[in-house]
Amino acid sequence: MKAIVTVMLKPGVLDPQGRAIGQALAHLGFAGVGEVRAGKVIELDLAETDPGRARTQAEEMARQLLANTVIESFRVDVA
Amino acid sequence: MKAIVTVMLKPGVLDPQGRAIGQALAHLGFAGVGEVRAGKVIELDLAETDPGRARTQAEEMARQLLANTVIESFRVDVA
Amino acid sequence: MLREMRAAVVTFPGINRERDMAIALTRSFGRAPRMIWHRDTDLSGLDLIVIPGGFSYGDYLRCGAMAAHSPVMDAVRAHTARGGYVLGVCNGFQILTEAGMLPGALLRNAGLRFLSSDCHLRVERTDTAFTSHYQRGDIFRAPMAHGDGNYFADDATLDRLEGEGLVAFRYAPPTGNRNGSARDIAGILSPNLRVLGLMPHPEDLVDPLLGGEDGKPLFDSLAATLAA
Amino acid sequence: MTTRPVDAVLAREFGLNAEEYARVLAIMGRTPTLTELGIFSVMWSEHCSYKSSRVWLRELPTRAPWVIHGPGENAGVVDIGDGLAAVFKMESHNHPSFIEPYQGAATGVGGILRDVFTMGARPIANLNALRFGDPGDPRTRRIVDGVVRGIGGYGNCVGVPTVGGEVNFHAAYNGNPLVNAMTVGIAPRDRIFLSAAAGVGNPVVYVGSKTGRDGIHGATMASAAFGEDSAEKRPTVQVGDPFTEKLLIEACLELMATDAIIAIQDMGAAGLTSSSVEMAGKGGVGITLDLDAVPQRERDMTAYEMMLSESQERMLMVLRPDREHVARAVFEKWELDFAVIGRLTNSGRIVVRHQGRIEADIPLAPLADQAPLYHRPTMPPPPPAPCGEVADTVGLEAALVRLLGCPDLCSRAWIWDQYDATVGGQTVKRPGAADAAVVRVEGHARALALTTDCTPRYCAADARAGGAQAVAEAWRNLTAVGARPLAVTDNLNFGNPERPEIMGQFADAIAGMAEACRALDFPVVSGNVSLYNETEGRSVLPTPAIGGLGVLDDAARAVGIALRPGLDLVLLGATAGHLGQSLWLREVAGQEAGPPPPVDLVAERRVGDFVRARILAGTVAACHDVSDGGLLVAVAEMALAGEVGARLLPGPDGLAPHAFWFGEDQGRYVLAVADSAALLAAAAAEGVPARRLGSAGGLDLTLPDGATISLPVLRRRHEQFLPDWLEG
Ligand SMILES: Nc1ncnc2c1ncn2[C@@H]1O[C@H](COP(=O)(O)OP(=O)(O)O)[C@@H](O)[C@H]1O
Ligand SMILES: [Mg+2]
Repeated sequence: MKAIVTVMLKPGVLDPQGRAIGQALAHLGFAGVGEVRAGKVIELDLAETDPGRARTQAEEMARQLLANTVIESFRVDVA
Repeated sequence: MKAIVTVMLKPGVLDPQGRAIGQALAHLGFAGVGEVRAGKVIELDLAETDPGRARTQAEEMARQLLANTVIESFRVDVA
Repeated sequence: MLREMRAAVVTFPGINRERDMAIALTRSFGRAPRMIWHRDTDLSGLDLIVIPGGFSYGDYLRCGAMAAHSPVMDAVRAHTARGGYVLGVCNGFQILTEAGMLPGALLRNAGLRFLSSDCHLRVERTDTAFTSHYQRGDIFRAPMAHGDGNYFADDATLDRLEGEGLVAFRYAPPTGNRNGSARDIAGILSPNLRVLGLMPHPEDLVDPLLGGEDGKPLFDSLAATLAA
Repeated sequence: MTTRPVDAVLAREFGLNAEEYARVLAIMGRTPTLTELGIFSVMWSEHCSYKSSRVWLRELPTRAPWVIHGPGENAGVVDIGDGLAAVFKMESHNHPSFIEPYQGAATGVGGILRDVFTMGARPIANLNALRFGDPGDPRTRRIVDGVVRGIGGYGNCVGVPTVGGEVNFHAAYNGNPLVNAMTVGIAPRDRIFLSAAAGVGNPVVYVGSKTGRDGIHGATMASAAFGEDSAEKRPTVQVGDPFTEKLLIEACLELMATDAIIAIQDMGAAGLTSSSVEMAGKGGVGITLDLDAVPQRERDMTAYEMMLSESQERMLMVLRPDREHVARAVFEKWELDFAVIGRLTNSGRIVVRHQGRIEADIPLAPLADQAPLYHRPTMPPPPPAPCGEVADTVGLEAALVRLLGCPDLCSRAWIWDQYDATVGGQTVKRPGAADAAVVRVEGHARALALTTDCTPRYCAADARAGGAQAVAEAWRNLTAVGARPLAVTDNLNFGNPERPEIMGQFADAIAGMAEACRALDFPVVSGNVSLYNETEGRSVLPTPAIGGLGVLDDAARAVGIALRPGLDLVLLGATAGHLGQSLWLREVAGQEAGPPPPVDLVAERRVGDFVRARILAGTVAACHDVSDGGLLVAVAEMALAGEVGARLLPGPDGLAPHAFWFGEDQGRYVLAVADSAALLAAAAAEGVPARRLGSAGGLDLTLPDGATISLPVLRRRHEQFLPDWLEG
């Protein structure tokens, strides 16, 4: 199965990268861009074939390594 | 609308970060992890309310700024 | 005679300031530290463990994240539980926060660029093993070289750190706070004052020929404490 | 995979002309396979064969008693005393840095590091010589940003300090920036590792990263032989992995401390092909490769793709068979790939096997000996017309302020602040502190002085004078810190060699370099040639970048440029007031005209030797050579570095003030000394022109015409351009 872990900074943690991207988009002339947040995505090929167990596995990986829960939250999608 | 741009290295382009994550997961004792690819995700709050136009906008932003199309490909999701 | 002090420098793949650290420790301690590869987990008989700077595991994913899970870190935890001293500099600081041995996290520099230049640090307390050879309020110079040195913790944690006097160093004028760290924090201590993490590199300023000895008191402090 | 017949048309697409392809057919005695054609095409490319430049490179002096290995090895090696050798080289990554600035520059740094540690040296310093387009060109900003991030991203991570370099801007580099990276390493002088393979039957071992389809010969991209998705499958841009490089450095150095390695070579351009062909060729042996054993990152790679892949962070070694297990253990410890992929033979051929088939079988001797060599026509460029008298309409103060803020002279702090200059704990003089970077050798008193120099606008006006000037300036920058200049590496960046006027520039620049190297006992020990630097038929300025290396027996003797209060300023060397091709002429008078300043190599040496002796005698507090921008700019740079002002005396009668203060006459230094009378007397005794310029103190720069500029104002002007332009 494929598990996709998306890791974003928690609300309240300053995201200078998101802000810089927002500014750069404005410089390029894109109007109507509000908040921009930048995060990471990690795609995992898992041997596990059961979606539920694959999700549990990926969540465990995110908690232990892929996200730092002091500053980040994560979401797992299984496909 | 919210547009989510996911940027990944193109297939065939070396992804040292993904490789290092894969090795770290193996060291942590996670079995059955095949290829790991690491990418970026950028969440945009757009003033645009039409999903089609929002997607077109976000795709244009990705092409111009968010992705480096020499080595990266991108995907846009609108919500 | 002085008791034999035993210091060790722990290295992970990608660490690159271990030699700088060994030189600084040797200068103040009068003997070279033991160099420990991250797969060795026997830290017995050591007084001080230093985790130096660099790019452990290439800084991939998050700085220090992968090293924090290395088996040697359990041994480092056991060492602190025994009351041993730990110093983490730059990547070492990042590893200590990722391992949960110090609170908070180091985010990307606010300007999103790697910063390599001298910075100035104010000494917030001098009654610790790491700072006794400074005067309180002293401002000293240290090179910094990092892309992710922007100290972050939630307000409650920051209040607690300040309330308990666990801020060791703050960025100070003339260079000031260039990476965006919360409350100008450059280095913090554990509650028992035996673990110090800081971003700048005092170990790279212990020789007049290389621009000064501003970093030397930190190592002299440790040498004096551990010899006592 | 669709296949096309191997014929003259395909060979043409691979970059081999009809005559070269005929030679391939003659050597092979049959039609080559696709893989064989690929091997010929990369080995006979300009990059690997130096077919246009070789006849000229022979003119450069390469020997001196202290030279251990000159050109021909992975890097140059010189004796620096204490039983140690310095190993150094410079290399370009121009084209990749235009396509993808970050990765192009990063992999450039990675490549030059490998050239140095493959010889057994621990890298101790990196430098970078950069030329960018006009800041007004919309592409330039992105390129500068990416290149600087890429150099820092790679160098900082591997833990090698980036201690110096140079930067120029000119419209001629629009669409073709030059990114030249230099690495310097230290090795025990009797433990230098070479690439000549030896010992029939010995294992050929691959270490490092896995092989992917990265950067396969650009020429093949034009071929339609690979189906629709070829662009997807074969990225021309390689991604660097500095983390793996760091592991590779440590693993190689660890193994080099044993007796396991017989020969070693990095896989640079043309990867497995050039490394295996060169190792076997140099050793006069044959080699068989079994590609099934090559660590592969991607599925279904063909022999052609593996032989031509330019995946980064890989090395090829020949080991003592009884030490294979030692080597394997080292690389396993560092979690790097290790694979025996072949053996040495006595066949004199390279034989490549893949999936039970022989994909290539080529005799090595003719592949090397019959490589094309061209005496391309040269057309001597016309000598530059004199620029005549140019009147000063703005005065000294306005000109100084304008010059110090212009792109070619403004502070490079925005750049070097992104480079870790202190890692290693041996950096005595960082960027901006001295004319050359000074890096001590760990555990020794001795230090190396390092610099890169070239003034392309001089070379464009007169390549011969410009070539000599670049060498002289490097020698001068080393001298100005008190170092004894030892040797040079170069990176010759030029346009299309098939154009006679470009070949003329190339030949002239080499002639000038050779003359200066000879006169200054400053041989060339390594280098790189980068041709075809042009876009839309417009060539870059001829840019023979020089990397200079010198030694100080005692690092404590090194001086920087920072002025201190109370000292006298003295100018050494002769001033004629040469304004041709000066920055004053360009930035203030709006002209790029005239001949470049001539270099008098005899005077150069006399003045330089005198300056070095004074520095080593401990009588000089600060020293700065006079280069771009002239005398007043040099004095202002010293004042800014020391945060101390100065009061300047009028120049000589009979010379216009702007010519005296902004002329770019060569072979000059400004010294800050406590006792100027003693210095003037010593100079007079040795026939060195000397003149007291004024004295240091206060926080203002007071010009001879009475104008006063405060240092903070000057500093703002000096430091604002790059951040304003790049962060704005
Ligand atoms: N790309 C760069 N990277 C690091 N340092 C640089 C770079 N460009 C210039 N510098 C540093 O800036 C200082 C001034 O450079 P430059 O004006 O070329 O000196 P000079 O004219 O004396 O040779 C030197 O210390 C040089 O090493
Ligand atoms: Mg120069």
